[in-house]
Amino acid sequence: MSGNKVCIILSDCQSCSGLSNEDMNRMLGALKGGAKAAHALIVKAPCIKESRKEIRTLHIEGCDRAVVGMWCHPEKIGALNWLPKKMSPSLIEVVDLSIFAAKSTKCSSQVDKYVRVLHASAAGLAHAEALKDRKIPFASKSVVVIGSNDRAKDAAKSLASKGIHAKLISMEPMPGVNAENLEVIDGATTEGLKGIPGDFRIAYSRKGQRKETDAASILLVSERCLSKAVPPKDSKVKVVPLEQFRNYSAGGAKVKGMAFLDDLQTLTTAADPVTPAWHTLLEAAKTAAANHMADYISVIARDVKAAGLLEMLWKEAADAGVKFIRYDDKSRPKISKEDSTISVKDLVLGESLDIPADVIVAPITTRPWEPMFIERLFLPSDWDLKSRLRGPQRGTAQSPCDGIFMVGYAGFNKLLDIAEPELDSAVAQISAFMQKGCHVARGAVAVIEEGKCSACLTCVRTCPYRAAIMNESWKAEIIADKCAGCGNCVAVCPSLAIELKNCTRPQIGAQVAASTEVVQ
Amino acid sequence: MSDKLKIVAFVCENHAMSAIRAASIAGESLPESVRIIEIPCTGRLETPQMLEAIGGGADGVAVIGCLEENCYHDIGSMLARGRVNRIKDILKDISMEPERVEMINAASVSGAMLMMKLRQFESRVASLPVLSLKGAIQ
Amino acid sequence: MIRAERKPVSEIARMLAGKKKVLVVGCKTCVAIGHAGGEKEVAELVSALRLVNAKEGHGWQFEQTVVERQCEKEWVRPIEEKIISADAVVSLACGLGAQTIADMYPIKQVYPGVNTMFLGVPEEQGVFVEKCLACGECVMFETGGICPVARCAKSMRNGACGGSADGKCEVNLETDCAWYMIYERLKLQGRLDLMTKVVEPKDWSKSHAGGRRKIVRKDLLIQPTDRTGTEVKK
Amino acid sequence: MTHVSNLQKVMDSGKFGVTGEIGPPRGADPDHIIKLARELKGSADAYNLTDNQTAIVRLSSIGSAVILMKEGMEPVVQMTCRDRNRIALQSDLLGASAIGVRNVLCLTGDHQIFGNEKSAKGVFDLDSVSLLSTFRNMRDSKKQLSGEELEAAPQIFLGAAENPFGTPYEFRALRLQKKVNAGAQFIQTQAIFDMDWFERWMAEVRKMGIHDRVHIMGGVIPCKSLGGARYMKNKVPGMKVPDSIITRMKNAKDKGQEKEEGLRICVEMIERLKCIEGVHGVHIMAVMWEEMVPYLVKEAKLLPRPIL
Repeated sequence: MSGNKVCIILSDCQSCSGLSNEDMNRMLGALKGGAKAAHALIVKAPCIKESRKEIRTLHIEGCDRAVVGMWCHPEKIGALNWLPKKMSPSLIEVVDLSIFAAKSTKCSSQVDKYVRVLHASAAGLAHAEALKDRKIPFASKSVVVIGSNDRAKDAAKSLASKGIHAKLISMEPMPGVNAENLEVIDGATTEGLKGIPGDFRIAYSRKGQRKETDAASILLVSERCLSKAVPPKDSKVKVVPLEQFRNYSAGGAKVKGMAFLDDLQTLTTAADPVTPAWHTLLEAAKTAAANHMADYISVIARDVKAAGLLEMLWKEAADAGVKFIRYDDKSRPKISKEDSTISVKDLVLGESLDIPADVIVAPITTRPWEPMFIERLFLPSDWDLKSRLRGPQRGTAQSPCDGIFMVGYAGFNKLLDIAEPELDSAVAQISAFMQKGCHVARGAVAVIEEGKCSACLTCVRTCPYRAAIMNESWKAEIIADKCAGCGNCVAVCPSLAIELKNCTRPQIGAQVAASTEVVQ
Repeated sequence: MSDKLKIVAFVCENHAMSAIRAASIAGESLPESVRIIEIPCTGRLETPQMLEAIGGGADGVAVIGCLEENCYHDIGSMLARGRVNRIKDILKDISMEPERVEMINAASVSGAMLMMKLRQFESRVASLPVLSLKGAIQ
Repeated sequence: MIRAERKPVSEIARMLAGKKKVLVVGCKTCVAIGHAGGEKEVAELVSALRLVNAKEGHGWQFEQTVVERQCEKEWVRPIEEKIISADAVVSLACGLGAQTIADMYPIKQVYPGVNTMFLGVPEEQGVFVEKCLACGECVMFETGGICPVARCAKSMRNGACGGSADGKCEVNLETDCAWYMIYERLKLQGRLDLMTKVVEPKDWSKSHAGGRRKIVRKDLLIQPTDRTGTEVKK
Repeated sequence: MTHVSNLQKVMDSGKFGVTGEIGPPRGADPDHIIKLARELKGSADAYNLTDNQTAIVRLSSIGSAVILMKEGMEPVVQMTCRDRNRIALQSDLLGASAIGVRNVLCLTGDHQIFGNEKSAKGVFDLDSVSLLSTFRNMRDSKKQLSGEELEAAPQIFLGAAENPFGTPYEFRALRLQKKVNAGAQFIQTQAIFDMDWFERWMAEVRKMGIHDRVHIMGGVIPCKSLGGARYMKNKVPGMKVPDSIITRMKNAKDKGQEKEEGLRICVEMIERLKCIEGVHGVHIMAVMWEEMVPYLVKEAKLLPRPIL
């Protein structure tokens, strides 16, 4: 394969590599002599970070690709934009050698492994098919923030303050919101979204007309999920999140009434309560009653499910003196300001009571996500958002498609302390995304070879991003901008019809051969 | 040098690789005999590649992927485990030790646990009889 | 689709003892769609056999190829030289493909690489279930669209046997009793009268029990008038 | 309708019929059957001879019938559709009738996977219902299944088995009707432990008016041990053993009287069967405990057996 001469760039900075001179020379000798494909270019400088100029001037003749052996962590030296222009990102393989010799156990016996790893990467890269124009500069310079709530407004304002042209699309009118390079489109409902990251086009309808605006990236801020946890501003009622009840102490102050609510939202919005963790709620009520934290301790809940294990807890709490009040949707509990009591109509007794509650303990949760908002936006790929956003490790605001960030969405009751920082992290990620200025097409993308597909539907069933579809001529087709480059379809295809760019079978095969090969 | 143990590790670039990085930051290093091949997702791995690794002289093959219920690409490590089990059946069928191939799941935070599992795997492979392959696979 | 399952690698290796040039032929239709004999499975089998070769030193040399549909002579013709130059041919197609090659090249030893199992549907990805026996006389209209011949362990024609309990077959508690399903569906369709009709035993002569079968389409036959094309039976 | 067998005479005359069951040995030695026959003589109207029960190879049913008849007792030959196709089934029927067998029980038969010849190909050319209608046509219209004339018609009292405990519930009574339509003259049910379920099933049968078109005999099995009862509950397909029986056997086991308790339960079952409208007899299946049948019949005050 012409045009696949690979050079290995390795700095001999002793500080990070921890190798002695004699080891380093042994390693460089093995690198030069061993691999068939690579010719090693050794950079004599303490560290790659300082030696950018030397490498660039050497403008590595005769090589198309480079393997950069790093002793410290690749992230530390930032994007490798210092390499000569003719090398686009897909032609550089950064090999993190530090994972082989951790700081504490720097030992020269690892030299053989370093050589083998660099050779494997070089062999693999030699077989790589580079994507020609991997960098796609953004067509638009602005960010669209969609959401009709003040958190969306804050997000748009902070983006604008960072010098990014932000457009806020919100259903409700947003009076008095104006800032430098912030455009407000209120009273508009989104109709659809097209395009790829960096070149999105959002259709929306405003005052009956259908318009379209461009955006490089999109931030969806849904207020619906975040509970307005705070009761009316001026009431003397103190709110303690159930999660922090363990380390709550009245501090000697006389507490007349302590009310445990199933969901704080019921005080403010009409939304039905999210079922709390009954276990923690009842445990808390029981402990409160046990050490007399207040004269009158009550649990105010809508659907009292005393079933199974909980039955015991309900009974124990009742024995310890906790009063249970059940309300229904028509007679929701309300905080009356004067003497910090909650007035609620008890379903069982049938008359309305005034419960003393100068301290309210309630779980502060978000509401599981609502598909309606996502479907109305017809996001470019119809991911099943619920399964994508499972679990906090999934990254607070990440979505499968670059350039689209979501705040306030969760496949589960997300506690407020997770939901809050989501917005700041989303804003930070967007500004980083915008600074890049170009959308780096994912290194790996699946491509189907003409005529080899036997239409067995397995890739369509397997693709986690629904990027594989069946076209009209009953053959499989992969939508490039939805493909996340995971390669699962490549492995399940029975006719080997799909190949993963930049991670092709010969490329992996070469790496396997190189890593099991005996280097002289 | 060639008599030393050789273990090829197919590592998924998402959670598994970050687990290895987390371990190396914490000061632990990869076991001596492990060679890493980074792939976009363990679901990318195909059975012939694992067989060629063993045929090429690797004493053991470790496939390190994300936790099954939290895989970055949703189904990658489940498919990988299926393929590793298929390779185990083939190895047992041609009277080679199925323990040579192993699927290890790691969360991006459990670097130390992953290193411990890799060391255990390395000792298990070391205890197996030496792989006597007459000619390397053509 | 015709469903098949690869034979154990050791069994295929035993067949190839003493051979030198081995050709592994896959097929791109039924067995590919059923993940038993497509190009991927050919690659897997070849790398497994190479491993056996490296371990036991049989000196095999492998050639791997795949044809569009191995049960058609015209599709096998293009790989004729490969077949002729090989000492042994391992066919990963269903029984039809393997025998097409065997019949076209009688001197060649053609080994089946898969066991052809049944006509089945994918219940979910990776799970194939038998639903038709190709028994030559479809009775499914009488049983609410569920074939009792293939899906009942005793191919009964008259309602569930004594052993079926909780809707499951006595032979294998995972499979639903076909007759339980038939009862439910006929009840749904309001045709329960069919359940009380005493059904005549099945005419097995139309199935393989009546000898190897043949379909003759007179409208497609290109043959002189006198040859009627029907089977001659003593 | 001429009465061809003693069992038929007894039940047609309205008396409460009793049939026992003898499991032929897994060998060629007839003495096992002779010894059992002598012990059971006089305690039942006829004795079932199982046909390779649970697909386990045993001395053939017709063979054991010959031995039994030499002892002067009336056999009930069982025929399953697992081992023989329609030709063999019809010729065996002619043979059995020729040597004097008058009672035949038509069964589909357990799948060969339960027995000790798991790789056998089950025939299942016919099934219990088509077997009944085939035999009925041979007897009444002197015709073979294919419609050809027989030289002489067999004389048989046709019976079938029925499992009232299978689900769906209403389907079971429907299937009994189908067997009666196909020609069953007497029915021996699966072993009854859940008597309430059986009574509800009998009510369904009475509602459909089947009870006076066929002699229904309730099947009972005396449990020898707690383990036996549990095996019946979990392992035997289509068997319903209520927990009350299991607990009774458990208490008995603690007191060391498992056998006596098993027999006591069996006698209670027979007593209750006697007073269910529509039940014309009891079929006692004392598996590997055949010698207890005389005791059970005496305890249930069903002796002496009528000789008509």
